[in-house]
Amino acid sequence: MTRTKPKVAFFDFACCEGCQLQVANMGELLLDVLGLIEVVEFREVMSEKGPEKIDVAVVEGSITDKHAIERIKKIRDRAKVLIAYGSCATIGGVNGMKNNFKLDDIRKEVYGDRFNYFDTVETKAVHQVVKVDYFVNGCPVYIPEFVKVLKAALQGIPYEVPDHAVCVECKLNENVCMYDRGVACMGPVTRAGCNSWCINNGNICYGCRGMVSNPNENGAMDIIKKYNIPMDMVINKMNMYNKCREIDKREQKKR
Amino acid sequence: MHEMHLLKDLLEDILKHAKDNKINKVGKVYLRMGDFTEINEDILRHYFTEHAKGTIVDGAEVVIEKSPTRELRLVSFDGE
Amino acid sequence: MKKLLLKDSKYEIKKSKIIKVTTLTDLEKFFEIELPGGDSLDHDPGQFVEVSILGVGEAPISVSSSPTKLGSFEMVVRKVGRFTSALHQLKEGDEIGIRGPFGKGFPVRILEGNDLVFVAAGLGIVPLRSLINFVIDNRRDFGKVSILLGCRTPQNMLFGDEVAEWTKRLDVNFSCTVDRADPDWKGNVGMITSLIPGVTLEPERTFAVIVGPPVMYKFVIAELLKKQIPERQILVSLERNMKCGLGKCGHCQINGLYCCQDGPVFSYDKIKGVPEAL
Amino acid sequence: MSKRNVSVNVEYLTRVEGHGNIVVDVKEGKLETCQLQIVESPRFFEGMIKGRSIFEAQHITCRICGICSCGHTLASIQAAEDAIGFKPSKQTTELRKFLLHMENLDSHILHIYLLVAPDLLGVKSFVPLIDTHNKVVRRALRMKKAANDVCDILVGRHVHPISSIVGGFTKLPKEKDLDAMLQILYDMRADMTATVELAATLKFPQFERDMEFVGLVSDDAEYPMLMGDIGSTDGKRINKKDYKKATNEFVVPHSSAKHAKWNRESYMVGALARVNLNAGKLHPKAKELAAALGVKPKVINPYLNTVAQLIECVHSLEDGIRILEEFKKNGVNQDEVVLVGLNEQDRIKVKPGIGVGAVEVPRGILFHNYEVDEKGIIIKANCIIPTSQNVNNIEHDMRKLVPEILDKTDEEITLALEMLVRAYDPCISCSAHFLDVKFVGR
Amino acid sequence: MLYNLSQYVVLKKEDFNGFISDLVKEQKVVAPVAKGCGQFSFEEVKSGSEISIDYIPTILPPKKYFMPRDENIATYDLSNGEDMEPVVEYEKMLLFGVHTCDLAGIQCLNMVFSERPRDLNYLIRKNQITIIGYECNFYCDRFASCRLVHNHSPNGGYDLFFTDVGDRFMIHVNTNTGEELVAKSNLLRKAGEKDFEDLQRVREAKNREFAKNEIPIEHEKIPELFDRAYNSKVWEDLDKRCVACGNCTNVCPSCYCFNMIDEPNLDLKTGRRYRQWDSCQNESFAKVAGGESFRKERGARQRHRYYRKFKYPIAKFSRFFCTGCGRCSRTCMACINLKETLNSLIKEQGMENPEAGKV
Repeated sequence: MTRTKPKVAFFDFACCEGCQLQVANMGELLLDVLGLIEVVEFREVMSEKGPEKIDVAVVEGSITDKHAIERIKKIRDRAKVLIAYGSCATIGGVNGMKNNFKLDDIRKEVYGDRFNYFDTVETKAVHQVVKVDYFVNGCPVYIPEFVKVLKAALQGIPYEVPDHAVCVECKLNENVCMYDRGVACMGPVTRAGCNSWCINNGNICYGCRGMVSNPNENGAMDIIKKYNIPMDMVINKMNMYNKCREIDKREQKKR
Repeated sequence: MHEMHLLKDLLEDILKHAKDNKINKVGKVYLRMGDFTEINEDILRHYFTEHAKGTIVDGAEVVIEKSPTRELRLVSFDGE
Repeated sequence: MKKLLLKDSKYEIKKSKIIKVTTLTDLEKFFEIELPGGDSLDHDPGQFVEVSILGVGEAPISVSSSPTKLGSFEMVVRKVGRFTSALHQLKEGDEIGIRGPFGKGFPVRILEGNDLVFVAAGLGIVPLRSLINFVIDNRRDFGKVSILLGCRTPQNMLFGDEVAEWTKRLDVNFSCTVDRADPDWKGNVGMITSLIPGVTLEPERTFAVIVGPPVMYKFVIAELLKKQIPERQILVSLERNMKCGLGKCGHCQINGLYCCQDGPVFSYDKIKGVPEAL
Repeated sequence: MSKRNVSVNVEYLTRVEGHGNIVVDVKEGKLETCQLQIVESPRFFEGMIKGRSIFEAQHITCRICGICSCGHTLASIQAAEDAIGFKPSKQTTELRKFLLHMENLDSHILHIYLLVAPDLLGVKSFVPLIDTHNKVVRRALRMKKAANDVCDILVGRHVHPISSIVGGFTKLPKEKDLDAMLQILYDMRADMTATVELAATLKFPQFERDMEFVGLVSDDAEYPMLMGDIGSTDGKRINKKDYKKATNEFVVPHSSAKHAKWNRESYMVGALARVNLNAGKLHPKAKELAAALGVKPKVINPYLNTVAQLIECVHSLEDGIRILEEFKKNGVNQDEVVLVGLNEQDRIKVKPGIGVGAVEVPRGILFHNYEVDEKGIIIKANCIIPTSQNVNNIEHDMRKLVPEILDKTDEEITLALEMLVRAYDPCISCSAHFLDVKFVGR
Repeated sequence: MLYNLSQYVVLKKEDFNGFISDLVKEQKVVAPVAKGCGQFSFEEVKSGSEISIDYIPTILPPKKYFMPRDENIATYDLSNGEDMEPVVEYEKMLLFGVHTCDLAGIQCLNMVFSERPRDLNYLIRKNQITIIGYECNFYCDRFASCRLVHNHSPNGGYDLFFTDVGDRFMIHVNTNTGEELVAKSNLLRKAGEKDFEDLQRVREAKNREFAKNEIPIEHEKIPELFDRAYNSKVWEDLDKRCVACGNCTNVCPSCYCFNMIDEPNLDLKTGRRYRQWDSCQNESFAKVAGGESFRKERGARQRHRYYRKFKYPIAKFSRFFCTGCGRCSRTCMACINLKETLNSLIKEQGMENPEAGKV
């Protein structure tokens, strides 16, 4: 029996398209992946437009304007399964920093008095607009995890994003802890799954994978105080990727 | 930003339907336009006037009805 | 790195076949499983097996059929997560892997000759059905048998046909309660604990067997103790996340006890001083 | 004839998706409008990094673009270091140059193989090539992966590099890392030869327009990528601090990318501009290739940007190998590893100032400009990406091209225009095949 | 002292690199190397010069070789139904420079995995690893508590055991494997009386050094302390501080909890089943499928960790599973310190004995 290959389409919203590039960077592994699925729409590499109904929609980028809201809703209607991949899509990512400002101010900042040409709304992660079935966190996505999620989606079973801290993986990689070096790191409150990519390379965790579901924020603040790290700097760091978390919190309160 | 090529499609459709219905002169065009569009009404009207020149739609009045959704629709048109 | 096929691995699975699937409710499905060669699972009531769907994972599932049923065994699975939703997708004829049975089941030899009170709420009926059917199949070996059953609504009741059979039997006292009744319901409405005072029993020769959601145990045990049933004659089956079934992986630990090896069936006197148990 | 109402119901808005649109309006053989509309949703990066430390700016601004992420990182670092008057060490500079080479290699290969080759081979995307030209696709993916793997070893990853920060690198290559990177690059040479052979067989459209090319220029013998002044083929040369005099940006309503012009109505940046400005400084092997392909500055056919990219690929590979071999010989000083939270410990002195980073990234010269306060916090930022400098030039190309090919079919014109835009290798999304060409009239 | 002369050999310090080089020729050698910032890790070495012999406990204990973080336990192929083949993966290697605390950790793991039902994966792998221990003559830092749990001096668990006695190492030969290593080397000589005197001198000095013990409670009173302290306020304090990063359990030489995970290959037909370190500190560790978590509070999870070191294993294995290595305290960002926790518990329960542990 030959199974028909699932129809997969890639879409992008406001983002750097680095996650698509990560997928392209898989090298020859990409061909194995392509053997598994039928790519029906992938703006970055092909001009064909997909059919009305697709099996899997892989969505990158945040929702930042009214047009995008309508577009993502249409994609959701077309797709059986929706995968949000990359920080912009899963948690709002760096685009969320826009929400630190008044929208008109930031438009003027960039486009001067012609700012009215450019529509923008509060940055949202994809799940803050439509239902998302799978999350692949990270900025950019970590390919082994992307492949894992893709496999889970094709098997039709859920993928559970690790709900423990990056520290777990970092420790297993035997990195010298950034706090031991006197540097604030988002590892303790950030979801694992990236194999502590940044810390392995001598940098700190910036929290691109979103926070664990039940972070001990007060405890984390205590730690930061202990290491004499200025609080505003840390809050700034937390907001770099996780500003859109406020929308989730707001929604929770409403319920 | 999209006004111009939207308008091109719009005119094309009017001309096609006019031809099908044997209309030689279009008097009024009814459009419905949603709030959520990024389309600027003034720009749209401007392009309409510009692009309709020399066609059977030239000089037609454009009636735009507002709607709360994201849409731009050609609803109907009058003609002789 | 050398790689060796490992004989006698505790992780080896028995390639088994689903021979029957029945949808019980929106969430629960019933599965009948045949081991290779029609082998008997050889379990005690109350034991569990580790069910594998390769590529998805493994999860502990209680055996719901009595050991007196030969040639196959049964289980009921509620769709709650990743593994169970995959299991729900399987059909008759599909294969799954089985490890086990694991754990300490109900001490049937000790129960013999005694009166029994079964208290089951919600999914608790699933493992308890194994023991109830065992007792009914060996009815003369046991004393008085009472079954107290609780469920959320009449629609949530599992094994309706079998329950109807039990109610008809003269050698079994059966009572049932629902949290929320519908107009057709003629039975009791209320907490399962409300059924206990109505049971007449001789405490010193009665064993009570309780299976249900974690919140229920404390209240039911309190009621049973009021009836003077000795602590060691109150048996419970605890639910934990048994991953390996071998007393190693740590997920099912209840203070110093491993649910997968020391349980899941415990007598109340053993866990009374174990704070994490109830 | 009686007055009648015709009822129709046609929805238009679904047709406007896409990030780049070419709009051509020809009336009675006369070109009226010719626009390249960039309708990418604006992301307001320059606004977002206000109030952020220059030490984290590169992590944010590299997220402007995943494809030239390393370039943004380096431009951002340069602007930051320039603003506070920090001079990077020689080792750091060499490693940064090497990183740029790898990015160039990666990006150019992607462009040549996956985006341009399908056009020249007459297919819609690289996907059908998997069946028809499997070896070629595999080679492309292999080469891309190789460049990526080198980036992985050097800076953790290619998309949003991890270890390259203000002050230097948080991780420096060890002996075994150098060996691994060298091995990958040595192995790439065979594929590069095959690529050159393939490229020699490709035919590019004939089209010429005398235009201005802008890129980095310098006085030393090195092909300038990381350092230098802003130069033009029109003979002007200014300090990078005065970049605004070169770009003269202006906003147009049909594009969310700003437009730029300098000495003429528009200018071009990118590989072709660099080759036109600095051909004499290319690696000997790249010069050899240029000669073999008949590339002689100043080349004024924008389609040949792809050829210039190929020449740069050879240059980046060979010069990259040279840099590594030198490190292999002289060793890497591990003491220069910098700790990421420098600003948290005041290890690098910060002072208020204005800094400009001008770096040649795959698509052309990239500017980052920060104004920082005494704490190293950005109070004003400006980024000018190569694509937005090119958009204006593309429009001018189109204006010259369309009348020349009006006798062709719609499909042929569409392809010619698409290929023109793609030749510029504008940021990948626009250059792929979602360029809807709209003919408003003919 | 019960020294058996024939069980000891001597290696001159200048021959150390040669000795290691000889080992490297034979097999994979793993030893402590410096990672910077005063931290170390066990890594494969090719020469003696890479080894940091004077090290404090490595970031991860050597358990990573005995039960690797990701360990394949089976491969499967679904082409003909649910076909699974259990596997064991192992590698012959020599672990050099293991401190007594880590030797104790390995002994704990040995006990756990040889308890029935036995874990063959562990036992097979363990037999492929040769262990050379190394004596700490000095107290490593303020986090260690090896003295409290009586792990500061060697209690077996090694093939050879090195003690630095000045210009040379005294080496105790404990097993046949050890003897074979000795027989193969031409750099060792039989120990003499003088060597023993030096060893004795070193040990006496060490005993004085380690006498200033840390915690005011008798070794044998610790189980009682934990019997009493289950509902202590101390756990509430830990609840507020712990961020549940799981570092303490990952670095613990005697923590062995794991998860079992299936990973299909890209063909979705074949794949592997592996086990991976898990931690009782993780949010999802004690969660059942229905979503209920049986150890929801971080404080309860911390308490569980302490009880798994100081109480539960006493009943099962008659030994503490805390090896005194101090890793959990050293690594904790929230500065949850094992010794401080014990001190607070002792104080709270009024079980202080300032004389305890003094020699």
